[in-house]
Amino acid sequence: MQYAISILLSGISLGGQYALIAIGYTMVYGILRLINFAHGDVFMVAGLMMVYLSAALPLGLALPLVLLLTVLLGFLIERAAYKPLRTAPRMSVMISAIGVSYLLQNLATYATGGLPQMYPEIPGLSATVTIAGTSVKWATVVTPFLVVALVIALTQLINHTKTGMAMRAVAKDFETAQLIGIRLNAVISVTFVIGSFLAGIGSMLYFTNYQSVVPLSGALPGLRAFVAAVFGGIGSVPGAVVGAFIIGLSESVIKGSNWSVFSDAFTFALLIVILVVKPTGLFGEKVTDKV
Amino acid sequence: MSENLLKIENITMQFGGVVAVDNLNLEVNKGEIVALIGPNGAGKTTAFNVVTGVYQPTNGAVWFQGEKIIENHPQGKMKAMYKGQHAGEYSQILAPTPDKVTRLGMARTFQNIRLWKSQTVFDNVLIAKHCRVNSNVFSAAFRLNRKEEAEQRANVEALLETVGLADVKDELATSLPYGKQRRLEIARALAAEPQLLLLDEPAAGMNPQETDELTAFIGEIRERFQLTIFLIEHHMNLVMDISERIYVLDFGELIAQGTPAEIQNNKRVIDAYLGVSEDA
Amino acid sequence: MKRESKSGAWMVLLGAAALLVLVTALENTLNPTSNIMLFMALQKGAVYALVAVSMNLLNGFTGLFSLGQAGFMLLGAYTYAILTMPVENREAVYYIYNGCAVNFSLPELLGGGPVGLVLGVVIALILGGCAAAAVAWLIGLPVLRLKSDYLAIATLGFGEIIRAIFQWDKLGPVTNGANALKSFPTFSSFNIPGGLRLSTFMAFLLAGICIAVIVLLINSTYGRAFKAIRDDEVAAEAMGIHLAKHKRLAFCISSFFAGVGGGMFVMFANQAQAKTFTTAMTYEILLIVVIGGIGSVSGSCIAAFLYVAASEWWLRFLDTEIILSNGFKVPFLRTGFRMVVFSIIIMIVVLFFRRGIMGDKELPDLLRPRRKEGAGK
Amino acid sequence: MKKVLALILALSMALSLAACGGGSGGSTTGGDTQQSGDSGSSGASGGDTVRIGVFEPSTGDSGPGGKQEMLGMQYANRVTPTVDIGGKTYNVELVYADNGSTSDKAPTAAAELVGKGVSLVLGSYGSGVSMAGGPVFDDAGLCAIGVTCTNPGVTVGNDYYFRICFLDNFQAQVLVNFAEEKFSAKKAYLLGELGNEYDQGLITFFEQTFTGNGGEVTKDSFPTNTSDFTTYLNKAVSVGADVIFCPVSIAYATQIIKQAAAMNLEIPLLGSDTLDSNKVLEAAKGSSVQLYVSTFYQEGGSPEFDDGIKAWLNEDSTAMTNNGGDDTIAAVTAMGYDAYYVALEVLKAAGSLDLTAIKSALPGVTYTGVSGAIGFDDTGDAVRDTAYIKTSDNAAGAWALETVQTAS
Repeated sequence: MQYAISILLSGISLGGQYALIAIGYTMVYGILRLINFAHGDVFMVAGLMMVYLSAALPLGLALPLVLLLTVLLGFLIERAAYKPLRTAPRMSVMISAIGVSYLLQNLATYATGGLPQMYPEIPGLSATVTIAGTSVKWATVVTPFLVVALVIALTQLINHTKTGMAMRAVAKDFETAQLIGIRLNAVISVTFVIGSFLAGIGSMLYFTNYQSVVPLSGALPGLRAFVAAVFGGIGSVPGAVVGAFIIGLSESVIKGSNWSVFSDAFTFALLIVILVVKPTGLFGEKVTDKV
Repeated sequence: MSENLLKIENITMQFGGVVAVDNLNLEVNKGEIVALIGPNGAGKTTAFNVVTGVYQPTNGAVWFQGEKIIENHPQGKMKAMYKGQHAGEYSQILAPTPDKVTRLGMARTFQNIRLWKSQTVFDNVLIAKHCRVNSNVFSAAFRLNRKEEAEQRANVEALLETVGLADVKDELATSLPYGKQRRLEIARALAAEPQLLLLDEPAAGMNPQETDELTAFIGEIRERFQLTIFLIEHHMNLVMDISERIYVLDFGELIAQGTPAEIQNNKRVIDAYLGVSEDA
Repeated sequence: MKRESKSGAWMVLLGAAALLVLVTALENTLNPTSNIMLFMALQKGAVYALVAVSMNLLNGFTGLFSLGQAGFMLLGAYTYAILTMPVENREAVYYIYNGCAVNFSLPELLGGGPVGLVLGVVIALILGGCAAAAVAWLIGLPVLRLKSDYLAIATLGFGEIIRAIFQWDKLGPVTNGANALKSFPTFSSFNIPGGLRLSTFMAFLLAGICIAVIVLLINSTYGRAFKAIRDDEVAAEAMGIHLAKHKRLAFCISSFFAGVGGGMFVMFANQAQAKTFTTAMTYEILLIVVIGGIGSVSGSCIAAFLYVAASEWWLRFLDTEIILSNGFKVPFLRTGFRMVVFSIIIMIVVLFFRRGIMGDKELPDLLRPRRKEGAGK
Repeated sequence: MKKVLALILALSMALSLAACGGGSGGSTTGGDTQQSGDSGSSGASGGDTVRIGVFEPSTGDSGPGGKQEMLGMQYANRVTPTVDIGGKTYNVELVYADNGSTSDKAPTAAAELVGKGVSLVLGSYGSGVSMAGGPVFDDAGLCAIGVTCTNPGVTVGNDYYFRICFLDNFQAQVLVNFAEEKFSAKKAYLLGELGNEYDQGLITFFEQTFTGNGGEVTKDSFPTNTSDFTTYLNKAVSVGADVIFCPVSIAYATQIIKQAAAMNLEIPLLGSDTLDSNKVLEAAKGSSVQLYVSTFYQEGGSPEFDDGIKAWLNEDSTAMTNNGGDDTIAAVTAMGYDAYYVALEVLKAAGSLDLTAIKSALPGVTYTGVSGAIGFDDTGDAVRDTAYIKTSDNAAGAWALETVQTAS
C-alpha cells in the first residue's frame, strides 16, 4: 500500500513537471508547427543558471533572475534560430532546433566541465514531508497544484486577452492572421516567453526533487514531455497537461514493475499506438488535406 | 459491353452534416466530351474527387468500363446522420486508392496545377509512366529493364512532341509559363495512358487567347488518343464549344443536363448562375 | 541514361578504380601509425557517407522525415557481429551468459581463410541489412501512414524501443545484454600481415558499392517515383503511384543500407554496443545530410567526410590548452570547446547556408553551365 | 550514372582534403611522418622526450572520474618528470586524448594517441571506452595499461591491454562478503544503468555470488539520463531489501544518494569504485544515508603521497576544479599516480622506446605503489587481492575506512 502511494506520488509529481515542459512544446507547435527540440535544453540551462546564480546571489534575487534569464533565452533562441527560417521548409526549422539543442548541451558541457552540479536547496520546497508513510519533498506535493493553477491562468490568458486571441488566430491560420494585422513576430515571441517561463518553473520543481544538473538533464524530460504533448493532442494546452500526467504515472508504474528496462520504450510504444489509432492525439483537432 | 465508359450512380457525399454532393447520377459515353458545370461551391470538384478515389463517397457507386469500381454506404456515426437518398441500397464497400483508379484507366489534372516542382518537363511526364512499369525495384535499379526504360523515354519524347513541349523538355516544370504548365499537366495525365481524361478547370486563370488554344488542344488530343473527356469548367465559351453534353450542379444537386444548346436556354441554370454572371 | 551510358559508365568505372587505387596507395605508402588519424577519418567518413546517403534517400528523395536511422544501424550491427564472431571467442565475449546462443560463425562456415573471411563478412553485412529492412517493413505498416513530424517522432521512438530490447538482459545469450560484442572481423582484418594494407580500401569499396546501388536506384523509374512523392504526394497518387507501397519500399531500402552501414560502423568501431546507437547518432547523420544538401548524394558524401574529419580530428586542438611561447594562454581552449565551436559551425550552416554544400545538385551539375539532367538521360 | 561519377569526384575531393589535413596533422608528430615503416618501431620520435598517452574521458558521464584519474598522472609527472631509459634521460610528456566517455568516439581518440607517436598508453576510466579503443592499440602494437577499468572484457582477447586494478568479479565478491558479514543480508536490490556494461557486469557478478550463497535479489535497470530514482528506492523498500547495490556512474550516484536522503532511506547503499568520489561524498553529507563503497585506495595509505597531492591541489586551482572543488583524494587519483610509475618502470625495463621491446618487457614488471603491490598475470590483469571498503562519514563529509577485504 505504502509502495503504491509512493509510486502514485512520484508519478503525479513527474507528470506535473512534464506538464510544465509539455505546455511549451504544445504552444510552439500549435503556432509554428515546429517541434522545438531545444525546449528540454532550455529547461536544463535554467537549472544550471540557478546553480551558478544562487552561488553568487541571495536566493530571493536568484530565483526571479533565473526566470527572467530563461525567458530571455527562449526569446533569443526564437529570434536567432527560428525567425530567419520562417519561410523555409519545416524540416530546416526542425534541424535548426536540433542544432540549438546540440549547441546548448555542448555549451553546458563546456561550462560545467561535464561535472554534475548540485542544485541549491530552495527553502520550503526542499523540506520533506511524510504522506502515508512515504517521505517526500514539498516540491513533489506542491507540483500538481501549482501546475493546475498555472494552467488555469494560462487558459484565461489564451481565452480572454487580446494576446491570447491573437495567439489562437495565428495557430488557426498563419497567413490570414497576418493579413488582419496581427503582429506575428510579437505573438510568436510571447509564445516562446510563456513556454520558457513555464520551463523555468518546471526546472525549479524538477531539480529540487532530483538535485543534480548535468548537460543532458534536459534531454529525457524534454523527450517525455514532448511525447506527452503529442499524446494529449499537440496544440492543445489541457491535452498536454492530461498527457503529461498520464505519461508521468505510467512511467512511474512501469518503473515500479518488473519491466523497468522498458520504461522508456513503453512511453514511446504508447505514443506510437496513439499516433496510429488517433493521429492527432487525445484532444487534437482533425485536419483534412484539401485537394 | 455497355456504351458508357463512366457511370456515377446515386452518389452522395456528406461531410459531417453538410451534403456536398446529393444523389448525383451521370454517364459519360465512350468518345464523348462531357462537362460538369455549376457555380462555385456546387460540389463539382468533390464529385471529381469521388470518382478518382480521393474521397470515399458516403453512399452510391461508380462504374467504369462496365465494372463497379467504387461503392459505399453510410456506416457508423454516419448511419444516423445520413441525409441523402437510396440509403440501404448499397451494401458492398469498394474503396480503391487514387493510384488504383488511375491504373484502371482514368487520369486527371488539378484545379490548382500540381506539377512536380523540382523535376524537368521531361521527367514530369516520364514519372507518370511509372504506373505502367512492369519491372520490379531490383531489375529497375540494376538496369535489367533497359528495353522498357528506352521504350518509355521514346514514348515520352513522342508525347512531348505531340503536345508541343518538346523544345522545353529540359526546363524545370515550374519555370514554364502558366499556359504551358496546364498543357504539361494534361500531357502528364496522358502519359498514364488513360481512356478517360478528367480535367478539373483546365482553363482556370487563362486569358481568352490561351483559352482558345486550349480548346483546340483538347480537341486535338481527343482525336489523336481516342479519349473520352470529362471536365469541370467555368469558361462557358470553352464548355459550349467542345462539350457534347453538359451536366449542371447546384448546391450538390443535379439541376439540368443536355446538349449545350439546351443548357443555354435552361431557366434553372440561368437562375443558378445569377450573381456569378461573369462566367455565364 | 542511354545516350551517355557507354562513355558515362566507363568514366564512372575509371573514377571508382582510380579512387580505390589512390586509397590503397595512400594506405600503403603513408606510415600507418603516424597517419592513423587520416585513415580513421577516412574509414569513419566512408561509413557515415553510406548511412547519410541512405538517410538522404528517405528524407531527401522521398520526403519522408524519419529519425530511426540509428535503430536500423543497430540491427545491422548486431546481426553482423553475431554472425561473424569466431566461435572460439564467444565464450569470452559472452562471459556473463556462459556463451552465446548462436554457435556458428559465417566466415568459419565458409571455410575460413581469406575467402571465407571476405564472403562471410559480405554475407553477414547483407543479412544485417536484411534484418534492418525486415524490421523496417514491420514498423512501416503502422507508422508510414503518419505525416512529417509525427513520422519523425514515431521512428525516433522505434529507434529507442529497439535499443531497449537489445539491452534487455533476458536476451543476453544472443545480444550479450549491456555488454559489447567484440572480436569479430573488422576493417583491419583485411590488412594482409606483412603485405598490402587493405582496411581503408575495404571501407571505401563496401561503402562505394552500396552508394552506387542507391544512386542507380534513385535514377531508376522507382527513384523518380520517390521524387514525385516528395514533390507532391497528391499528384503522385493521382498519377498512379501507389503511395503506401512506394513509401514502404523507400523505407525498407533506406533501412537496408542503414543496416549495412551499421555493420560497417562496428567494423570501424571494433565493437558493437547498443548504447552507441542513440538518437544523438541519428541527429549527427541528419546534420550531415543537411550540411551536404537535402537531396544530393554527392553532398552527403562530401559532408560526411568533412563532418567526421572536423569533429574527430581537425578541431581536436581546441580541446587542449595552448600556451604560446611568450607565456600567453590562449583563452577559451579547454575540454569541451571543440564541441562548442563545432555546434556553432553547424548552426551557421543551418541558418545561413540553408541549402547546404550542394543544395539538391550533384557534382556534375556544378561542372556544367546549365541544368541538362533530362537530356543526359 | 552521372551521379556515380559525382560521388567518385566527391569522395576524391574529400580524400584530398583529408590528405592535406593529414600532412599538417602528421607534422606535429615530428620525425618520421611520410616514411613507410614497420609499425613496431614508429614510437621513437623527437630527441629527448618520451610521450605517454593519456586515454581518458574529460567529457561525458565519466568525465569527472577521468579527470580525477588524470590528476594522479599529472601529479606524478610533476614529481618525476624524467625517466632514464637505456642510460639516457628522457623528459616525460603526457599526451591527452579525450574519449568523450562514449565508445563511438573512443577509437578515434585512441587513434589520435597512436598518431602522435606515444610509447605507452594509460587509461581509461570506464571499461566500455577501453574496450572500444583496445583494438586500435592492438593493431598499432602499442601497449595500454588500464588504470581503473575493472570489466573483465578489457584485457581478454587483447594482447596489448594490461591493467593495474582488480576485476569486477573480485569487486562484486568482496561486496557480497561485506554485505553478508556486516548486514547479514539475505535480500539485495540491484540497480544499474540500462546498457552500461560496467554497471550490468558488476550487477551480474553480484547476483551470481549472492544467490550462490543463498541470497535473493531484485534487479532493475534505469534508462540513460534518468533523474527520478525515488520509485526504484521505494521498490527496494517494498521488497524488503537488506542492502541496495548501485554500481553506477558518479552523476547517477549523487542523485540516488540525494533522493535516498530525502526519503530517509534506512537501507544501506553499497557502491563500487566509481562511487568513491568527493561529489558522492558531498551528496551524502549531512544526511542519514549509509553508504559503503569498495575501492582501490584509502586516504592515509601513503601519507607522503596524500600530503604532496593535497598541497598541489590547493595551489593549482584548475587541478582543484578537476578534482571536484575540494582536496579529497579519490582512489582513481592514487591509481593514476601508480599507473604513471608503472609506465616508467616498463620503459626502464624495456631499455628503449621500441614498441616491441616495451611489449615484451611489460608483463614482467612489478612495482609497489601507494595502492599496493602491482604485477601482471597471463591475461594482463593485475595480481591483486585487496580491496578497501570505505564508508561515508556524513557528519564530517569524509571517507572513513570500514574494512579491508581480501579474496576468500
